[in-house]
Amino acid sequence: MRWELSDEQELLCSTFRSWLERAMPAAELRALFDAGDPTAFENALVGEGWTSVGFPEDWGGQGGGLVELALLAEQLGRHGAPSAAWLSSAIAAPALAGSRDVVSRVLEGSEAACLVVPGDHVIDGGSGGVRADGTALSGAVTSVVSADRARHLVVPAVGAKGLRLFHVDVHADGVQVRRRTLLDRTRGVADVTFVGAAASELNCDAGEALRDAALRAAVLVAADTLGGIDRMLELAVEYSKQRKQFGVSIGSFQAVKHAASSMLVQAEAARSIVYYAAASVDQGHEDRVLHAATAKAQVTPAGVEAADTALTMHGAIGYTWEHDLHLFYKRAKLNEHLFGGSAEWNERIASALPLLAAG
Amino acid sequence: MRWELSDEQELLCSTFRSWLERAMPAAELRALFDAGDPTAFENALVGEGWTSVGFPEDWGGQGGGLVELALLAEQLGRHGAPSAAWLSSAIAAPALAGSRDVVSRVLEGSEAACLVVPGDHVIDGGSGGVRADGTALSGAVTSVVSADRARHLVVPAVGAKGLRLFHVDVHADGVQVRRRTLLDRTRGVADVTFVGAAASELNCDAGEALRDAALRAAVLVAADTLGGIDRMLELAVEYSKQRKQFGVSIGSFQAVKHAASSMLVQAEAARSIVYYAAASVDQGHEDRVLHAATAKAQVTPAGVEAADTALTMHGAIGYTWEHDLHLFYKRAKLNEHLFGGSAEWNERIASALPLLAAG
Amino acid sequence: MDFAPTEDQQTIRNAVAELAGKFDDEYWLEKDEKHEFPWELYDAFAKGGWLGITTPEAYGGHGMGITEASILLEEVSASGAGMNGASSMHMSIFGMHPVIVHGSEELKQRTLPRIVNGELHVCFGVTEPEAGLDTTRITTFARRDGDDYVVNGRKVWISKAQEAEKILLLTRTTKFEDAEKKTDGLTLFLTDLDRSKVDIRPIRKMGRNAVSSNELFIDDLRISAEDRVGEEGKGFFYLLDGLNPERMLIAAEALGLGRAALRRAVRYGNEREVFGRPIGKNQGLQFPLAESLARLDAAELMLRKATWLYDNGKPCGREANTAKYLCADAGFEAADRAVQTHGGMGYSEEYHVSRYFREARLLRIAPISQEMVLNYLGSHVLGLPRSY
Amino acid sequence: MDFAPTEDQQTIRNAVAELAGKFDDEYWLEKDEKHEFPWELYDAFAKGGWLGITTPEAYGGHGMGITEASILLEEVSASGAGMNGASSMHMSIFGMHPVIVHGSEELKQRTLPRIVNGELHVCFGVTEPEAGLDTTRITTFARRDGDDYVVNGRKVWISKAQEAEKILLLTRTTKFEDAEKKTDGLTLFLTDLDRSKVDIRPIRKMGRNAVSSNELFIDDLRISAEDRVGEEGKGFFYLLDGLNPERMLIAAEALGLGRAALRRAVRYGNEREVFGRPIGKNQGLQFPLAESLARLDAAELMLRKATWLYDNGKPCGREANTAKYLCADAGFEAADRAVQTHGGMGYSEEYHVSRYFREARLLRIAPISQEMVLNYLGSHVLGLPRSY
Repeated sequence: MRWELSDEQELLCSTFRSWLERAMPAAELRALFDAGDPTAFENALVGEGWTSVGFPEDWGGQGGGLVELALLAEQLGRHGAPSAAWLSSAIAAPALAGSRDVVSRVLEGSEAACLVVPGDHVIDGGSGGVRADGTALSGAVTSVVSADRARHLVVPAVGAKGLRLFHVDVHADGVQVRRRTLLDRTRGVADVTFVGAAASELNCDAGEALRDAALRAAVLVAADTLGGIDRMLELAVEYSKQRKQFGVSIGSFQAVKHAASSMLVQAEAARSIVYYAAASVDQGHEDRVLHAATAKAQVTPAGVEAADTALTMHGAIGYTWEHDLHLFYKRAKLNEHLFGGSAEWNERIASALPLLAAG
Repeated sequence: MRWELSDEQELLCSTFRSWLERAMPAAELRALFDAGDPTAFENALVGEGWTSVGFPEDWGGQGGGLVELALLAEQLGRHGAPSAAWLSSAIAAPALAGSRDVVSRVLEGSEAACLVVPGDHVIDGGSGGVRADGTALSGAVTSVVSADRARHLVVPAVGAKGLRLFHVDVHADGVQVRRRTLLDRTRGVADVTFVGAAASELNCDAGEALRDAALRAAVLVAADTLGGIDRMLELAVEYSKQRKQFGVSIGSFQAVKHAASSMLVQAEAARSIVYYAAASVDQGHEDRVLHAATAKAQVTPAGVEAADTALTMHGAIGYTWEHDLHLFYKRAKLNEHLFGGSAEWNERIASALPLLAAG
Repeated sequence: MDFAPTEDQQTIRNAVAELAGKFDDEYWLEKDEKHEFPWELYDAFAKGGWLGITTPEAYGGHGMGITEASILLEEVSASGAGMNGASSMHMSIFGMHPVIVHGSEELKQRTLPRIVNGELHVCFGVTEPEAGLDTTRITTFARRDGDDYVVNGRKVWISKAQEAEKILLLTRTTKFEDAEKKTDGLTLFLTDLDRSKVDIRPIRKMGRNAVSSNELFIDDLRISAEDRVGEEGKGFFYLLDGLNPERMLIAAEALGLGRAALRRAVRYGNEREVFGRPIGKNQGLQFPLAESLARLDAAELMLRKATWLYDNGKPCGREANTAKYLCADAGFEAADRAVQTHGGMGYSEEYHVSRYFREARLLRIAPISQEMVLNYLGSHVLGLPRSY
Repeated sequence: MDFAPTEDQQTIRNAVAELAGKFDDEYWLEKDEKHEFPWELYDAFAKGGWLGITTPEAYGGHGMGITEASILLEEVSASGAGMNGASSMHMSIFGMHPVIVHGSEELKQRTLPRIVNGELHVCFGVTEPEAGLDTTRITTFARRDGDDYVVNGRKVWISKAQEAEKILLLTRTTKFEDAEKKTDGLTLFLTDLDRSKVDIRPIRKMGRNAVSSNELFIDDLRISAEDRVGEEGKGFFYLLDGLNPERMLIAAEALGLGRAALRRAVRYGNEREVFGRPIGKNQGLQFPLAESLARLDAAELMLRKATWLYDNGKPCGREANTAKYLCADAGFEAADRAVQTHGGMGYSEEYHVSRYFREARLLRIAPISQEMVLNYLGSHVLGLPRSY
């Protein structure tokens, strides 16, 4: 047993964190939020090589695995960075591992990948509704995370041989991507339509790849929320030390203190679940579904609660557009449902109980 | 005892409700939300005489009291209408009752009134920080609800005679109003600065008027939330009946059903508290502070919970900009803190317990 | 709208509070610990004529409504008597409603005045282990035998069966599978609880131990047709009208219990000093109690609305169920916080809040669980499809 | 990071589960109801050598860490023994830590082997009614008298004092007001609990009734200096290091209790059929249990992290307190939901979940309330100003 990050992992965190603070100061982040164009940030991320952390070297990565990706996700969440393209690539890349050329362009170049599944449910090939006629795909999938930022689409589609995964270049004929605006403007979703789009079949077990993607998504979204909780706690504590009422800082009021401490409890709990689930999924632990589900179902609602608490501690100032808190608040709200809400994940946890299937 | 609305009150509700649906269909509401200019709606409200409901006839009103105002607030909340100006006038008008000319212009004309106090705290004259030098006012107040929509400012200010209320024309020299953007774009706040602005002292007991305004604000915001809960419940139930999974409507899943029923419990509870508190404040019941505080502290957090539940029932569709739910969600969030969050109101409730003052 | 209580209601509240207040917390601690029925309280309320509050005047009662009955039980509970006190008389207060509406004049003359004067204890014999909440699924069977019926079956959670002389017994006279409609074929009796034919076994339970809960094993119990309430086969419908009042009265008891717990918590907060400072000055202690007060007050409003609707002959299923939900929740939460306020002493029986806590837990289960309330509202009010 | 348990830890878990599993729910129902100490379980664990799990090998123990101790107590609790089982041996498992670290060799030789073999029962005599959580405020005073001390004072919430031969007793040898620093002047003894000088009165309480909680009235208790642990005046510091382990062990017990409750709830959900369909198929029942499982698992991770930090000599106050908070919360919630899953039967003692529920309530109060954990975290981790 060893319940600590390695020195290397600690270094990765702190380096990435200070890079984010330099590369994207708060003012720029806010401007980006209003304008909605994350290109510059995405390019910087690629330029510094961050997109290849957490992947094997023979894919063109820098080594590490899901724990390292979770550490990055945590920092991105902590910073409120526009990380949808990074997230999509991190989820989709393993399915492209058989196509070395593509996967290395995803990890090293500025061509993001994206798994074409609805962003509001647990990843699952059945929900897409894309048909494969040979290697021509038709059908539509709504609310695909970051489809508007991706070059390489990984598409689950059902053809004569059953469910398979296909690779589609987003520039191919018959591919249409329509962006939708979300409350959380740091990440985007888009609807994707295929009309006889040319695809190449990926050489992997579709079911297994999708099950793995579902767990990766759960862990990384939970990690993003963990970073958010941490940041909101920091903002709230700072505010409560500064802000005075009746001549004393409001942080000395017991109700305020208990609120902040409850956020800390959530942050600590989230941290131990997220890393554990990341390691479990990475190592193929037999209970990895339970661990990833626990992370998603426990941490992301805790993020919303923490956001509510932080808002309450701030009072109305937290609601104003110029204060950063609302960025984290909306991000936490979206994370709650991204790649499956608690109800869906709790269903999976229920199946770990020896209870009969729900009806 | 009689625990029902009168026929007249029922009629008021249904008439106003259908008028709102005609005057401001959903599409217009959404457009207004994006553009942020409520002028047309405010004019229509005045034009139809709705702004004078709930006030004595000799002020230029149509009769009725706080219960009628609460019924209107409920419908405005239910509709998600841009009602900040209406709300401010409804809170500020009693302080202007001594100036018949002004109050009748507020109720009958399109000149809204506004009490210049911070919108994120329980109304209380001490918090403003405006000084009166004779009848010239100086000082600043932040986050004043609808100050940017008002003509008549009612300003608590401390001068040689102590705390007094003053009337200031917003067009007077030395008055500056700067709007702030909120997450909830159906209502706005603004910072107000006075630099030697000309004012006239109002002939009323400032302390009493402010205490009364605090309770009116609590009741009306709670009523607004009640309407919102009702509407969100309606949207969620409708969606759960339409939306199918595994071939059956999701409303037949017990977890979904329990979620919807919990919202109903909240709506029902909110309804009985809001009307009761409105009647209590209107009639000057000895426990009116407790009743209004209970309404605010219980109903507005319930609104946030209901909004969370509604979002969960909708899944990601609820997060998209084109779906109405987010309007109600943000409105519920703002209401939670508008004119004092639960903590502040719970402090007032605690003083109804024979407990020692908190330290 | 007019929310003011009538003068009568205010008088009832004060008088009940005064009478119940004569039985202090130590009395209830002892009764609960020793599993002893609170005869002294019961007798005092009988003597005061309170047991007949809803019974028609023709049978010695006061003929008042559910509003007044709910105020009575709320105040009994709020006195600190809690569920031990309320349950001791609950059945006398409104349980005879089916008999009043549907029983023969002879049966009523024979029983109601004795209930009002406190002499006759009746228990409510409806629930069965295998029927769950669907009363139509009971299997206790009454076979006709000349002018009599012979009953066999099993009942569970029968409060006060130890002390009761009679039982209001629901049976099937047509088996479920033979009945045209599942709600047909049930027959209600008000009859002697003959110990030679009915084995009564107390259930060991977490709280409310002054009033027993029992399992009944009925073996060839002979009942004269004179003891039948109304017509054969209509028993289910006779009970229907009582469901909403039952939920409202339980809501009132939960509310009272919550108020009792809150009062204790406030008292402890003021009296208990740590380093010369009453702990009640702590925000972390005050705010939860303030919130509990608000929740109890809010729940009470729903209850008052529900009883008003019922007494005015208006539909009240939505409100009665919502009131049960809100009062049970707020009552439990108040009791839970009262325990927490007391710190370690909250766990000891000597500060009484642990007793309230154990009793309050019951109200989230009985007579209908919170989840079943949600199911009811989902199906009957929101129109969502039926689910299980 | 490496989260895998060692082989030893896995072996301990399995062996403890097997041994504790020999004492079934009926055993605990009876012990709790009769307020009887669980001698059979205690003896079985003594015989198996488990009581010495953290005691150094020199004194007959195994010299293992808090991680192993927490696994032991978690599994005892999870077997269904709950707090009745865990409390019966809790003190033997880690309570002697101050003696092990600071006691004289003679004292250790005289006591530790007898604790390991189960012969010697010790109770922990620290808490006092007027001191609250500030241990420095105790007033039980040990006056020096030649080679002896003479002690007078009052202790409260002393578990197992009925059964204990000795007491680990914290006293003041310098009065609070005379001490230079408030943490000075406290002295610790491990001494006989002489019944002729100490009046031991059980506290009536809501649950965990197989192990008594007591008030002690100490009247001129004479203690030889040989029974002093370490130096005079340093007792407070000797206890300090035990605070975090204490919280972790209680967290482990809460966790086990939650798992026991969840297991019962799942079993009932599968076995109980309503209309031919197990109630466990209902979403309304399943989802809350699934969520409880997730919360228990999440809380366990925090506990594992905390014990790992402690065993590796790293600071763990933040994690130990957080683990206590999360495990107590998750354990109580699981017990509450288990009761709710059982419907009416959850209130009866025969399905055992009501016993778990009563026990789980204790863990939100003891050894430190949830609110005090929040205060600790607010002050010590977030650096917020001190408040009361």
